Amino acid sequence: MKRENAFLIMIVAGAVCLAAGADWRTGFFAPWLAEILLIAAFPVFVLFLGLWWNASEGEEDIPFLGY
Amino acid sequence: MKRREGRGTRISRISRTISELENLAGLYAVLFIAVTLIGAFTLPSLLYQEDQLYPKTIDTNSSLNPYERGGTPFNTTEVRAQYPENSPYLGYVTAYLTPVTRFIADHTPYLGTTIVAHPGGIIDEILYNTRGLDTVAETSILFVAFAIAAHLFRRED
Amino acid sequence: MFELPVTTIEGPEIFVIEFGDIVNYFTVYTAALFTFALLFTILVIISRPERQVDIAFGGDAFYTKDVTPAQMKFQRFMALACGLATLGAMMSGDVFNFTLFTSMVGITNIGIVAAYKYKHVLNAAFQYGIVAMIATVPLFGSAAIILATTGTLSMWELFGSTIAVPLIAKIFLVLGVMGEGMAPFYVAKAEITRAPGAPYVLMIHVSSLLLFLRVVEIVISM
Amino acid sequence: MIDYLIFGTIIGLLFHGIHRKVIARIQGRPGPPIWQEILHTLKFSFKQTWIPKTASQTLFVWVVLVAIGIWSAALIVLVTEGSILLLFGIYMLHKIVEHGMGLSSGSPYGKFGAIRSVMSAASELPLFATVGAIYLFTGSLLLTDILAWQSAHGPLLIFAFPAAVALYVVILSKMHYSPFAIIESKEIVSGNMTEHFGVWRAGLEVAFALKTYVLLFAFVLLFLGPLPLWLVLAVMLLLLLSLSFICAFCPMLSPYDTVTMQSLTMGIVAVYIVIVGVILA
Repeated sequence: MKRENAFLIMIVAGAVCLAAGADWRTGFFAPWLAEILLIAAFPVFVLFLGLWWNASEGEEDIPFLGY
Repeated sequence: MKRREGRGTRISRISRTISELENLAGLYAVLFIAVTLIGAFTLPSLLYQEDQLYPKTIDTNSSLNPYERGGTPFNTTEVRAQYPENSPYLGYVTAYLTPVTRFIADHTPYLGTTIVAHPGGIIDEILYNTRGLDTVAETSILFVAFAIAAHLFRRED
Repeated sequence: MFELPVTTIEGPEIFVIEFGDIVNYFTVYTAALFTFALLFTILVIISRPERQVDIAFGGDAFYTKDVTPAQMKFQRFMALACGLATLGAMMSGDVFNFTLFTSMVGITNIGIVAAYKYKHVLNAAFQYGIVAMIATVPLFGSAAIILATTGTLSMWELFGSTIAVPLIAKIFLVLGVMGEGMAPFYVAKAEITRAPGAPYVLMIHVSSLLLFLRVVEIVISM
Repeated sequence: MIDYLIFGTIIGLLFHGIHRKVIARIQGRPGPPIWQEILHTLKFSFKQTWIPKTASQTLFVWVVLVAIGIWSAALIVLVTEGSILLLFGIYMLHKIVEHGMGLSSGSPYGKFGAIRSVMSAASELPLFATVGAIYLFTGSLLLTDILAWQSAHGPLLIFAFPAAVALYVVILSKMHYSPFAIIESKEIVSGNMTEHFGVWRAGLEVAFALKTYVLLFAFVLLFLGPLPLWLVLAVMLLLLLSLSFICAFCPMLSPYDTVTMQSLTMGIVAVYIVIVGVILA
């Protein structure tokens, strides 16, 4: 996985998490929507945060898919 | 605690019994028999509900005996349903049609006219009308069982 | 129009799908279970089996078990059928329909591993098959007792306080699901899951646990 | 809401660290500092990561996401005071995650862990005894109603003590190093987690931290009733310490012995429920 891609996904997932959290507090949308969004986005955020951290910046790509 | 070689504590003896594959069916059967015995004692408290949702009168003289549901062929029959509003075709042989089938039935004269068009349909006709999803589930069970048997029979080795 | 009589167990229904007399429903609880089953059914479609590594103990030797494409196709088909049956059981609003889906789960669970040639897996599947067959008696027996004593099969009526479902029918239902989903002592299931083909074999576990969760809801509500 | 999740993760990881520390002290070792598990998680997330060649790749990654997802959902259920049936459903779904985690890699150690996880599925049975007992008393499974009932009548711990014991056994069987933790016992390396390293392991650590937090939190809410947050955390810590003591003193049971023990617990609570049900009814 490219560092930029991991970063991008992490930012998007994080933004969704924050938005869902804010929405749940303010009650702008339905709370269940916020909950579902949070449950879906939080795991993605955690994993891609790690993938972004450990992705190397040099020429080589980390062998994300094994082969 | 004094233990003899190879026997272990009570708990490990129970563990050993339940870890044997061959004991499994027996254990389940014991459980089943125990529950059935309890059930047999409560039997007098079980009362037959006269007001049945799917009533059935058995006419032993009919040539269609177990499958006889009354009424005249190709006409409406008195059928009860839990939710009649969900079965707009109630009383015809096909009392319930899925939305897709209803669309087909409304637009062609060839389909959706009888539920005896496939094996599951016959089962459903035997049981009762109005239960479309059961038909699907029953047919699927038969189909899956058949697929397993066919696969096992046809595999090469 | 349809409203669950008891909302203190799993909350009110979210939406209802009407199939004639069989009125399926989703509450937060069953919707969560449904989503989970759906997730793993999709997983069955998109993922490929792993290659199990077996170590010959006492040396450096190891070998991997490959799942042949033909076998994989059949397994995937069975796992998919199992997933669909689980989905059906999760949303069912009718006792008889639920028992039907349950017995279908039992059959497909055996189908998933039936094509293997490993003796211990087949042996476990055989024992499981026997239990699953015995279990159809209490399973459908419970539906029959419920229909005979209450006159209806719809959970919408049965969950109400006016209808008393006999205890024996409830126990039979649980016992039947235990047999089909292999809940009691798990030996056979544990042995079955030694088979390669992780995403498919996992479906055995997914289906039986979800069935168990659903039957708990039904039994408490009735 | 996201703040609850992050708070839960950090507290859960801290609890894991305290757990290790207490066990080490009881066994006469200095033990790691209590924030070790937080460092651990960070360390794992910085490590190079890939997927083993023999693994079922999609499943291998997906279980990690599902693990975090279900425990986030569980925490949300607790916070929004939803149905505890859902909470315990999630606990059972965790079993599937454990199983999938072990099977997906193709490693023999992972497979052993996964099979043990299927075997020990009896650990869920006491849970339903707990649910049944609570329902008998409160007549509702919504957390809101249970908390209201406890405010009116006093803590359920007194009324339904055997159910509390059953839930305690359930939590115990999910702790690291517990006598019931056969799926990750050291003779099979790390059991089902063996092949999940790097970021995957960091994700799993987050999920497990949430799990510990949710289970302890649920115990306090269900059996002690509504308390202020600092008191909840204090009680959770006490509970954790008692669990650590058991984990430090008890050896690992053999796989089928755990099944027997948990089934027996279930049996005792079931008898209790029948007795209470008959007396109350």
